[in-house]
Amino acid sequence: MDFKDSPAEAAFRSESRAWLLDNAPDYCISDDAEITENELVQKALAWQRHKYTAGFAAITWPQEMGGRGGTILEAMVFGEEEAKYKLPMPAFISVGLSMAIPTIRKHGTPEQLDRFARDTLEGNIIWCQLFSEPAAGSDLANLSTRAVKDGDNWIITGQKVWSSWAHHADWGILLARTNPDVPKHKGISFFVLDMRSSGIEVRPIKQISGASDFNETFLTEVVVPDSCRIGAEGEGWACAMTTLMSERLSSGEDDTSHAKQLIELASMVTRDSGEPALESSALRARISDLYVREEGLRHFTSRMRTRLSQGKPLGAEAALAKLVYANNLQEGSALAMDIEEFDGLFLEEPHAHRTRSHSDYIWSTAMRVAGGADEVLKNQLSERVLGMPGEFRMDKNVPFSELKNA
Amino acid sequence: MDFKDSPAEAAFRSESRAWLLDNAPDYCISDDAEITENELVQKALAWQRHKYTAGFAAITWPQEMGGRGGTILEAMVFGEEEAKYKLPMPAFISVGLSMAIPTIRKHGTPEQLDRFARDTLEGNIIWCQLFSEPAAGSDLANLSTRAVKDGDNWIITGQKVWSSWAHHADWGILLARTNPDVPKHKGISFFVLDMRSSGIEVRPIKQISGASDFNETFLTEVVVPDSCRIGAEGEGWACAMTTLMSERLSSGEDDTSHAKQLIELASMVTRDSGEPALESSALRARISDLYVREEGLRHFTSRMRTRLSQGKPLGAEAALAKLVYANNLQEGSALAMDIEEFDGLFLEEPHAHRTRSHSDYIWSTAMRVAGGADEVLKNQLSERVLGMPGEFRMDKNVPFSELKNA
Amino acid sequence: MNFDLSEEQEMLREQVGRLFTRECPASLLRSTVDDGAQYNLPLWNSLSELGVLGAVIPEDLGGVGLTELDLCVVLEQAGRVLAPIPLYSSICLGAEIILALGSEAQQEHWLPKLASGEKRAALAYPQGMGVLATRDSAVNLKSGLLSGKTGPCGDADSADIIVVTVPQNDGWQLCLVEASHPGITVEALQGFDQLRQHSRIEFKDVAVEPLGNPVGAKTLEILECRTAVYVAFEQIGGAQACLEMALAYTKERPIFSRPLASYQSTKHKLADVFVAIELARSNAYYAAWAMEAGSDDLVAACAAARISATQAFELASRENQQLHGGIGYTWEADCHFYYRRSRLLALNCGSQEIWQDRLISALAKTASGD
Amino acid sequence: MNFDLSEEQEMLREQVGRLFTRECPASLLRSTVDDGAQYNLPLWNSLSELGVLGAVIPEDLGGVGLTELDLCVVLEQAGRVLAPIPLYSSICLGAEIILALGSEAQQEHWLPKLASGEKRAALAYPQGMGVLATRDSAVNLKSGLLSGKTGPCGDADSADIIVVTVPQNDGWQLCLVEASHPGITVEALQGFDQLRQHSRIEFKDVAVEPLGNPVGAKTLEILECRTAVYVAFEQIGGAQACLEMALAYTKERPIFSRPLASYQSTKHKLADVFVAIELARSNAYYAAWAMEAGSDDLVAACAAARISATQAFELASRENQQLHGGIGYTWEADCHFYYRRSRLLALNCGSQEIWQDRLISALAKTASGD
Repeated sequence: MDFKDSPAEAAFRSESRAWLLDNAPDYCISDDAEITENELVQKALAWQRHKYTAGFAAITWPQEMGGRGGTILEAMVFGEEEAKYKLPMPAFISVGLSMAIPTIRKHGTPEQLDRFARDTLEGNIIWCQLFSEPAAGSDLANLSTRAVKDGDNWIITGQKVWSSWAHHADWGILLARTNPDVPKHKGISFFVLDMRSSGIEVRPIKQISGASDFNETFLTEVVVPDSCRIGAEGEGWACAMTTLMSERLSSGEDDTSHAKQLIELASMVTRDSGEPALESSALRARISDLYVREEGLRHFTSRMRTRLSQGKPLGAEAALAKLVYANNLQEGSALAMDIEEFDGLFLEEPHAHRTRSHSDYIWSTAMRVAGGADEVLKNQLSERVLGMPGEFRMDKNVPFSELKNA
Repeated sequence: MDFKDSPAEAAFRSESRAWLLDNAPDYCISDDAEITENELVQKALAWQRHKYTAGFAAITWPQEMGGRGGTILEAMVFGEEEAKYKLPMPAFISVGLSMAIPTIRKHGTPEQLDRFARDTLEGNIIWCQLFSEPAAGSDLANLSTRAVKDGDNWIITGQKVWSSWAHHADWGILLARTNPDVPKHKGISFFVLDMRSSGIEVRPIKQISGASDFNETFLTEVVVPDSCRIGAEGEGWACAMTTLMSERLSSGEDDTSHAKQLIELASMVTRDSGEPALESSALRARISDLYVREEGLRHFTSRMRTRLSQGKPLGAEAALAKLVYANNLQEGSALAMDIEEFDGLFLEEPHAHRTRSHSDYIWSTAMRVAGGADEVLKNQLSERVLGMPGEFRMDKNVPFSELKNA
Repeated sequence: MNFDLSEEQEMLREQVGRLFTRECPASLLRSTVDDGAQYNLPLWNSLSELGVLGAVIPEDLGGVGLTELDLCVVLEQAGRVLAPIPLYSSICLGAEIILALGSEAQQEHWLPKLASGEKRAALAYPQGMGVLATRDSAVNLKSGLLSGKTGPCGDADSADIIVVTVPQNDGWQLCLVEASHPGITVEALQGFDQLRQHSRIEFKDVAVEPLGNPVGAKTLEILECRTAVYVAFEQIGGAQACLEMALAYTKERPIFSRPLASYQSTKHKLADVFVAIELARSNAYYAAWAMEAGSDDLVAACAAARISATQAFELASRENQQLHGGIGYTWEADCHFYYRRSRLLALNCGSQEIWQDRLISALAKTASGD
Repeated sequence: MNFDLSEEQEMLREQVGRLFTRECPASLLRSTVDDGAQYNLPLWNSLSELGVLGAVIPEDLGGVGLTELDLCVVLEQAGRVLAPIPLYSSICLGAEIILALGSEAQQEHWLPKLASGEKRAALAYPQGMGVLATRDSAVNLKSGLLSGKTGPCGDADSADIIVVTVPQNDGWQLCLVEASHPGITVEALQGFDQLRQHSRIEFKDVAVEPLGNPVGAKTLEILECRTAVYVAFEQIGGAQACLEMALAYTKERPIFSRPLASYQSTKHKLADVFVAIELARSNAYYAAWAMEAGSDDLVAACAAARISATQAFELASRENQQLHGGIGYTWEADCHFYYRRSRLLALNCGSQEIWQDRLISALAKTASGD
């Protein structure tokens, strides 16, 4: 067991660090920069393009796809170094690189891969994800967006929710029901959707944070050529699993130690006795609990990465990372407010950390739900890792069209 | 709202207190008394008899049954005062008074009630309960003890577990399956069983505490006259519900404040700094959590009793009491050990409280399971109080004899 | 013993509950946020017309002379709908303190106006802990003139009078001042809870009226204990609303073709919430009785109510949010108002740690017979 | 980076695991309790034959010269079956301290014997906290003579030598003494865990050998940190055994005609246990690496391993007990051995509060750059 870089890793780290030092600063966006959404998008694409030129855009992809042909550990090393800069990497980047292309690569044709892989890598495509629907969240296979065959085209109608960047996107990855007369997991197909097609309306969703980072996307008789179908008809569920497994791996990467930040905060806040808040053993207990869960998660992630790097398959264990991360975020942000007591509830200069704890406490509720709710993840862990029986399902062998809630 | 006695209650309290002062001490058993099981049984029966003579044996029963015809609140008042003495009241007393007789009263014939009520009240009968089986615990209706009709008798064969005092008992209350060809809840009947019948073998169960407070009872072709059937054939499940609801109400009556004991303990234990352990805010937080749950439970019980005294029905809310009680016991006894740290794990003079915390930590595991496991109680609360849907049941309408695990 | 609401209290509960249900729908909450958390005057007036604002104020001071529990019943209902009115600030803090410490003249002048709702009070803490009796203070009083900037003060924007605590020698001086005084600046804060406006109040040599003589920690502790019970009822109302929302939603929402409510994880989660609420409610009833009866164990009773109500509301609001899934994350859902409010009420009158400390200290004192 | 056991370590784990599974069935635990928690000599000898007792002892001192993680692998397997042998006492406490502080002569004399299992050591704490560096002490050392009665000492009954810590001026003196000394009385205690004998040791003017010079708190803290990691692996082994027992039982046990394991409450409970174990295991791996590498964050790494392993074992042992229902309450079931053991390991080398305090102090120091 070794936490330190191997000589090869160390060499790659030096190389990455040197390149980033020369190149990253020009693309950074400081915390207090006032920047429009459009500028952000352009800057993100430019950074992506720049990395591509230098061969850092996709460390693990084969060189013939425009990647570097490197190892997973090298990708981690570059990611760690890159994370030291405030570079613009909005979600559409990972929707393309970590979801769309891996799915096309596994399930699509060589032509489809050619069409999208290098363009995505070069920062020429903004992707969005069109999976969830109002009645298809945890139960994603319950989706009711319909795709009806019409010659060489599909006519697609339905409503998608929670698609970030849909209003900027060039292409979307889309799940639609191509056959309602088979059980629900079996009648779904996976498409790439040209977001410039007519019949697409994107409306922002106002969130509880006040922001609108997500959209509802209404599709009304949108015409999609059959060549945009990825994988076979009815293979959509398998494609979606590929997409979502890739997502699961990329999430939880933020390994900020909130516990350490809280220690710093609590050593600066004084109680009425004049002592720092950190002297309280009750507070120490709560920060400890958070710390050991954050550290445990960090090292768990290293274990999973080691496994991946050894070519071993990653099971549903990865669900653990998201589950623990989201709950830590909720606990940690509440604790940050508690440390400052009543004052902690109010945003004031110079307490920038409060902005963070408030938004984290709100965002944690999304994290506990998105990409597999806590309860779904625990089901997965118990079924796929611990081998416990599946939930009783009354929808398993019933055609979608006969389900009560269809 | 008033926590204090009404004038009538206060008068009854004085009366009870005075009578107990004169009569209870002769029957008390001190903590360090060395007494055989037989002596305990005799002393418990004698105390019961003595209360009966004085009209305190069953406060709420009608006078014609040998009771006092009093109110539930009077019964509470007497119970509170009686609890101030170390009187012998082993479980068989409540099996008789709180389970057997209420069930016979509701479901049995007047003759049956005559036969058993007054004798139980007078301390002439030791009762035991023969409900659970190795494969019928939480799923009690899954019991497989068979009762086969033979003229005016039933021939009963099967195995019962967790019957306390069965080796001393005169009579048992028994559930047996009289019809295996109907769904499982419907084929059960309720009997009273003369424990002197031939074909009964009682074996002690060695528990994890080291003691053997419970038995396995093996029934081999025991002959039971039909006159010992309580309620109609197949009405056994309804009878059992009556029995168990009565039990639910009597449990959780121990309102010892473990939290207060822990405060006392923690103020006497000193830490290496020389300060009392109680100065630690981490410890204060843990004791507080226990205290508010114990106090909350105490006041919740008062609310339920108020309801009962107003003649309002008590729902599954009573499940809450057992659930909270058992978990408090586990937390509280672990905390007692934690307060004394490593030392807390060893029984030594003069630390009698350790004997208590060790046995409580063990006993709490039984409490979390017996008479409705935590999980069953939460099901009950969610279904009967919150109106949530029942668990999916594949055994509901299937004859018992066709069930896989029958 | 009778540990339940009286028939009159049940009626009060229904009456107030109906009023809030009718006049404070969730749409009012959304518009309140849009309006910058201004309190709702029509709702305030309706409540005032019911006469419940003066519940615990004696009849000869313009009140109704009911018991603390009656006021608690009102607070629970207000907490249930998150009523955007200065009920807690004006009645449970302002009027409460004037009633406890004010001179006869001050009481006669202000209490009838507060009881009728015509005027409103607010309380400014001397610092940011939500606690009255602290040595740490950002305001000071010299020769009757108050200076400095206070801790967060709820509903200051709607207040006609402001009550302030200032450490003074070995004790604390409570003071009263009219909000319109030119030396007062009210600086609105951006708070986590979007439905109740909080501000810091800056005093520049403001002449204030003392509310009686300086008092000791014990007096302030009792005031805070009483206050905490009112908040506990607000919290229980909020928690109960969360439980009901979660039940209603999960019974309707199908997942894998059966209601979300039919999953055992949902059932046990909500059973846990129910248990937490019932324990908190039982503690709160007892504390209300202890206030009314002036019971010896007042501090422990109130602290227990406070601690368990905070736990219940925190749990209920989080899990309600969780069970609503993606929908719950949209502004159009109502869960988030409770999710934010639970944090406000967890900290606006002392953190859990402060109350745990008070609880154990009070119990240790009783045990050692001090 | 390679954050996993090496192939050799995987082999070691399998080998030791097989040995324990074969030679330490649950029936051995029951007979051990009946025999008054005497350690099992055949099992001890088998382990000694494998050569793993000397895992971290250098080769020239009779050991194998492997890494700490190798020894941790053995501890995890011992914890999985609750092996009734003085592995922790003799190797992780006794040999560890002699290796850290003993003179060359002491090391040469004792370590080969401990490594071979021929002799056994035990550690007596100066009081009842399970902590070395305390001012409070029930034993004292005057002119080389030790007197007083120690805190609970595990496996003293099987020990040939006893290591004791005594506060001395500003530091602590560690001492070594042969258990056969006539001035020593070993008084067996009735412990909550029935499988590991603990005793208090009474010294009456016993001449002891010093283990090096007096040391400071920092040195003892590092020793305790290392010890805690070994215990963490024992705890993780125990927790893992609980999870496996619970899985096996609930998959077999029908309730309402379907397996107990098919209920979502069972599934989520065991998912929670799994998560707790994996987090603890990850922290423990890191701590073992930090020991091996002498990493700067050794204290924080070990404390985190200790804290999360205690949480995991406590949770796993309770819920395993719970899922076994009535059966679990019978002596014939095996759950109770783990339920009791989890309490022993939670307290035998410092309580959670002690470790939480150490963790935060270490992190705060790092943050402030001390």
